Amino acid sequence: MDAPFQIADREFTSRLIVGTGKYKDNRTMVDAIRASGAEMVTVAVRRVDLDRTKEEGILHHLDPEEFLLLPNTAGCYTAEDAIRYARLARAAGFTDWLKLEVIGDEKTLLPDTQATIEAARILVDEGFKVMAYTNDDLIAALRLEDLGCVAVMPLASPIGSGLGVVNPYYIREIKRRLEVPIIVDAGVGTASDACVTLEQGVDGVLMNTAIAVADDPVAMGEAMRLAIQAGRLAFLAGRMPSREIAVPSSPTSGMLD
Amino acid sequence: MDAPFQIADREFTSRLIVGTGKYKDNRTMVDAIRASGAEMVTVAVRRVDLDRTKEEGILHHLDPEEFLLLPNTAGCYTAEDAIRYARLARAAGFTDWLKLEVIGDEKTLLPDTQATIEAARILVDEGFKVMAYTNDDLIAALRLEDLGCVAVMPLASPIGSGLGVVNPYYIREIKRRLEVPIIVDAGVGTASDACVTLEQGVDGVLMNTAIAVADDPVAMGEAMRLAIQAGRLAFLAGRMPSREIAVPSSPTSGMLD
Amino acid sequence: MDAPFQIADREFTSRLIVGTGKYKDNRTMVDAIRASGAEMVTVAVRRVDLDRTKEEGILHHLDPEEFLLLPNTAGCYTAEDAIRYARLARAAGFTDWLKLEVIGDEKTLLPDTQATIEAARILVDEGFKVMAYTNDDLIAALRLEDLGCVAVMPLASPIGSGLGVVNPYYIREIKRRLEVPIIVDAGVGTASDACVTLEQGVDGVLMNTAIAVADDPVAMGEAMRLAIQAGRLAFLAGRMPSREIAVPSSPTSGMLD
Amino acid sequence: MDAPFQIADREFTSRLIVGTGKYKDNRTMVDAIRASGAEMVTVAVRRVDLDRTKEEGILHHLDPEEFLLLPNTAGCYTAEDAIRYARLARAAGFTDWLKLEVIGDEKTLLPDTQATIEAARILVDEGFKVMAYTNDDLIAALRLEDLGCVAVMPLASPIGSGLGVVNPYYIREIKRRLEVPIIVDAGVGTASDACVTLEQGVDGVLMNTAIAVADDPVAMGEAMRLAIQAGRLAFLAGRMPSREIAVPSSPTSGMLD
Amino acid sequence: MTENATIEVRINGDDRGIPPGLSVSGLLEWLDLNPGLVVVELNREILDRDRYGEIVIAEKDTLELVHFVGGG
Amino acid sequence: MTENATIEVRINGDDRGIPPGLSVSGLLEWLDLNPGLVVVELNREILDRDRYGEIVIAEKDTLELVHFVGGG
Amino acid sequence: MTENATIEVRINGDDRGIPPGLSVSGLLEWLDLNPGLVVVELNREILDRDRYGEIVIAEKDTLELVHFVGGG
Amino acid sequence: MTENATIEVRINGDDRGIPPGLSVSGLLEWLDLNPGLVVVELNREILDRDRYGEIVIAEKDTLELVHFVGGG
Repeated sequence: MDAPFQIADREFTSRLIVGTGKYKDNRTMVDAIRASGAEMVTVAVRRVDLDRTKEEGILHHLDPEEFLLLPNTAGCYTAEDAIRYARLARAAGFTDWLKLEVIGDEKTLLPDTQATIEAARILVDEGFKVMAYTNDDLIAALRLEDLGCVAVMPLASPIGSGLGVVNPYYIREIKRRLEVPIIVDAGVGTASDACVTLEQGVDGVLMNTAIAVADDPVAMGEAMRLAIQAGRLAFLAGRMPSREIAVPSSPTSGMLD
Repeated sequence: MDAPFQIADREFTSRLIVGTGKYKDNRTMVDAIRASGAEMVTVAVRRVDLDRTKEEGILHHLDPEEFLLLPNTAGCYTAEDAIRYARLARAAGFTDWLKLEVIGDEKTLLPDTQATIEAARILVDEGFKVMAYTNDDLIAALRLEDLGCVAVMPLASPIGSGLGVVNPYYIREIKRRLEVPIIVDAGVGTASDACVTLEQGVDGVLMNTAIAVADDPVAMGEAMRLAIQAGRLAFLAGRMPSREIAVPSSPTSGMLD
Repeated sequence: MDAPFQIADREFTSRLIVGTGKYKDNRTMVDAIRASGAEMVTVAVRRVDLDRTKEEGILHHLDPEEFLLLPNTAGCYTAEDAIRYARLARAAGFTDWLKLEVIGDEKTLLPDTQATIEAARILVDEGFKVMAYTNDDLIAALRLEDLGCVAVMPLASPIGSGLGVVNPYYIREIKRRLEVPIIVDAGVGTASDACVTLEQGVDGVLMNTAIAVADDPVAMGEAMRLAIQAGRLAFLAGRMPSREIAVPSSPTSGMLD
Repeated sequence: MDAPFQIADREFTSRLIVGTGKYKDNRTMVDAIRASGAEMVTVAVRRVDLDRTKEEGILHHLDPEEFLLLPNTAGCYTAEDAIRYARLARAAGFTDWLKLEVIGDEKTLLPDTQATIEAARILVDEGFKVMAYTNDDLIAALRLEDLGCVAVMPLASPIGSGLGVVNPYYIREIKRRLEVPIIVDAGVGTASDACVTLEQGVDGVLMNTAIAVADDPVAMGEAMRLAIQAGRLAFLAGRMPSREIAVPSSPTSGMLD
Repeated sequence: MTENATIEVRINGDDRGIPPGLSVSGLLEWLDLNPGLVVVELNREILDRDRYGEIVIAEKDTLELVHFVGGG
Repeated sequence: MTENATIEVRINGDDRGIPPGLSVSGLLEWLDLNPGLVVVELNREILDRDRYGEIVIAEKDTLELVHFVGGG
Repeated sequence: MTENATIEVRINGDDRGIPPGLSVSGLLEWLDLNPGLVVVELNREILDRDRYGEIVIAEKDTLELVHFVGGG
Repeated sequence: MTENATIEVRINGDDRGIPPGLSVSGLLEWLDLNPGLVVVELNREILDRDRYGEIVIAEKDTLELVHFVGGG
């Protein structure tokens, strides 16, 4: 009944994209991601640890055949850095998809929309499939679409905050005005946040912390899978109007004397 | 992983109870209820229409073998009326389960907790399995439990309002303090409302209008089924803490020079 | 421009009633109450401390000529207790006004509406001017009015919680449906809560903790005085409609080429 | 008790700045502004109407000696236009203060932060005292401060929407991180919105529609004056903590047997 | 329908003439109602199904015939 | 204080010995309490102020002496 | 209005015929506008008030005459 | 490890001595890294995998060896 969810030339069954950070162990990560039903997972680009003290690369645990890897530019504070990390990610040879992220402030991790726009311009020209993480700012979102990003990803609330969709008006308006898929990225804290997000009409959600640091990440992964299906279906089903007055659900006629 | 959901001596797979009113036709009603996964459905007691102008009885469409029928006392404004309707319902010979509902005001359809308590005392003595619809009032809820109701059903918001859980504090407190199952009854408007409700830790949800008057009741029925599973799982999974400050989901070490 | 605020036969200039508990010292209490502009203050009835270790009576600090004392029945868990405390309060010879309060649960301090109704019936007959603290339950509120209470006082949220008006729908509906003054009692946490409360159209607010435990009770007392005037004026002024779309406040014509 | 409110080299008694648009007549405008206590008022730059059909200039009604006029660049969609209007405003010879506003989208009137930053850079160099209207975006706000704007003015919600402070987190964070005065501009709908805004700790509020289109603008003007004082005082007074559990305000000891 | 051919009873709030001597079962049959789906209250007393056959409707009796309908 | 010098009464929940023959007024004076600010309940009956002088406290009487304190 | 009696200029978006030889001050006077409240942009250049007297309007000039109006 | 046996290079922010004459492939092997999972940036230039064999590391070269790790 629902139209297939497509980003660029690729169709997805799941409207959920998940991150791979902050899990207590890789086994839990893989199980939680499978429970979530996500087909696309984000990964970060970091130095190899030559002393082998830190964990090995993610590719020892995630099969690029099973999941579409979406490298991010997390941790970059300038357009230049983000471009450098993007090129390194593509050079790995797995994908030309990219989650572009240019942070503007270390404390809030809020995106620098201006630098994101600069980086997007160059990376789109270089043929990257750019999914741009941005603020819930319609004007920046419109610009990112104009530049050719394959998806625009406004935040629900700050990364790791778990506050959910603080400003549904902005999210709805961005969805109304853009043609490309809108993926709400960051801020979801629990299943109902994901459900509310899809009910705004957006195309998908990207999350990491909400699943990774739940007491039971696998159960939360499944909860998110269900919540996103529920929110999407509810959006398509067309909800009842809400009103301050009551309306009976049983017949008011046919009562006895 | 979840403990089975039990009311009185009966176990249920679904935590959703649905009403059968306000559907545009019986075919849609049956399909929507099946999509919702509900095992228990509420019905009202009304006069037979001797002129056959109004629709025939609900039992022509719902098989008591497939669904546990839960007769309600909707439309009753006194304990006496509610007791009369309850006895008529039981005399039909299908069930001794009852959704007790005594309305205190025609405009808001808010429950008269005092009259509900009076009626519950008598009906429990008569052997009814009383599931009591009540306000989100802890004190009334405690009394209904003391009287032997098999479930206490506080409202999320007024019947047919679709405002969702207006006062989560009261709902949570009622759940914390009572032993019997808590079913949030009335006020749910869309899937996320149902998801939020279960995330409060309550045992189930009863709804009618949200499904019956959605543009596509069957799709909304399924959305509710998924949302309730999601909310329950998220509650059990233990959500991340929400905080105003941001926390990165990608490693902050291993960045390049 | 506003009609005078009247309870029973008495007119008030201020729509704020304040409690006298929980202040760090009596000097601060008196200054904060004066800053708040309240004309009516609540007091509790307790045993005289024969060992003189605890503070002396409140009448050493508050002049009954300056403030209308409103004795409460705080701490009473049955109608009988509340009636006993009410009679003791009146026997002091200062007033026949009473803040009737029957608590139903020690942890939440939520009112027992049924016991409150029983006590109100008797105390109104005995000639008390009963201002009844109750839950935000329309049905209980209507009954308290029918019994002759001079004011009905639904809570905004639990005593001492500072959560503000959790359920504005119920508060508005109670105001719409009752004739007697509606005073929102308990739950206000800061000035905006008081302002929001008056904007619902109610007649006044009763608070204690929000002022008494603020870092600067005198400043908060004045903030409350102003907030309540602001909220009342805004209610009378008739606010603009809120809408999701934007509307320019500067002319769109007369722009340059 | 409060530190004087200063913008650039000028001190203000009132923390409210009001617009002069959308009033039904000039008499009401002047009365409402006086009731609001505002010392600074915004005006727009538009063509003289040579046919004298539209109203005459605002200076026939507002004395620049009584109010500090703050010309805005409302209606400008590019940095170039905003700069042109700013220069025309200054050429009028009354002031070098400016409310810089560059709109990015006609439907939502949301600011184009990138263009606003470009225009601010030039206008600050030209010696304007730039008060910059912007989105609730910390990164853009920090940049506007770095450029030398004398105040940064994030929106509470879209112009004319009356939705109040939709994202208090962002507003609080902007206030925490910037040194220059933060004036919340646009979105306030009623008195409590203004009160809530000041309680976030910001320095002031700018509004127009909420007063101009209230049923009684003069009363709403006064309500805003009071609400802003209340919100500021409450912020300084330090509110009580809010908690889900109740805490009695009357003594629990000294009860009778 | 002639006077002597019917008796007056009140059913579901309406006065009706029905054939004299009908049992409750007979009435339901006469009204073409399925006794298995209808509950009968006669003069404010709820009747057990097994008594439908023996109880005869009398002049001026008040009956409520109810069943289950859709409700929330 | 010797047995015969006092009588046992219960005041505000505590057993106390007080001089025999005291009226309520006398008791308040003995306790150094302002009669104008205190309400007296004797054996569960609230006393009118004008009777403080005539009523004499007896062995085993239970008294509650209350007043107004700060409260919300 | 005859050809030689006027020159064509564009003022606030409209083409208008005005008397030839007018200075900016003269134009404002001719339009009955208060020079103290109006800002003049001539061919995209903002004019200082003290030059209103000397500058003469020429055929085809484009002028914008602006002032302050109510706005938010 | 003696001076003349190694050359100094900077790898992932640390100065290290490595055998002279190593190709990039040789370096990865020497470091026991899987070339298929590592991306190499040499003096700020990202290298194509097919050139790992031919490019020889020189004294003072700066290398960044990166791979994918968990991230959001």
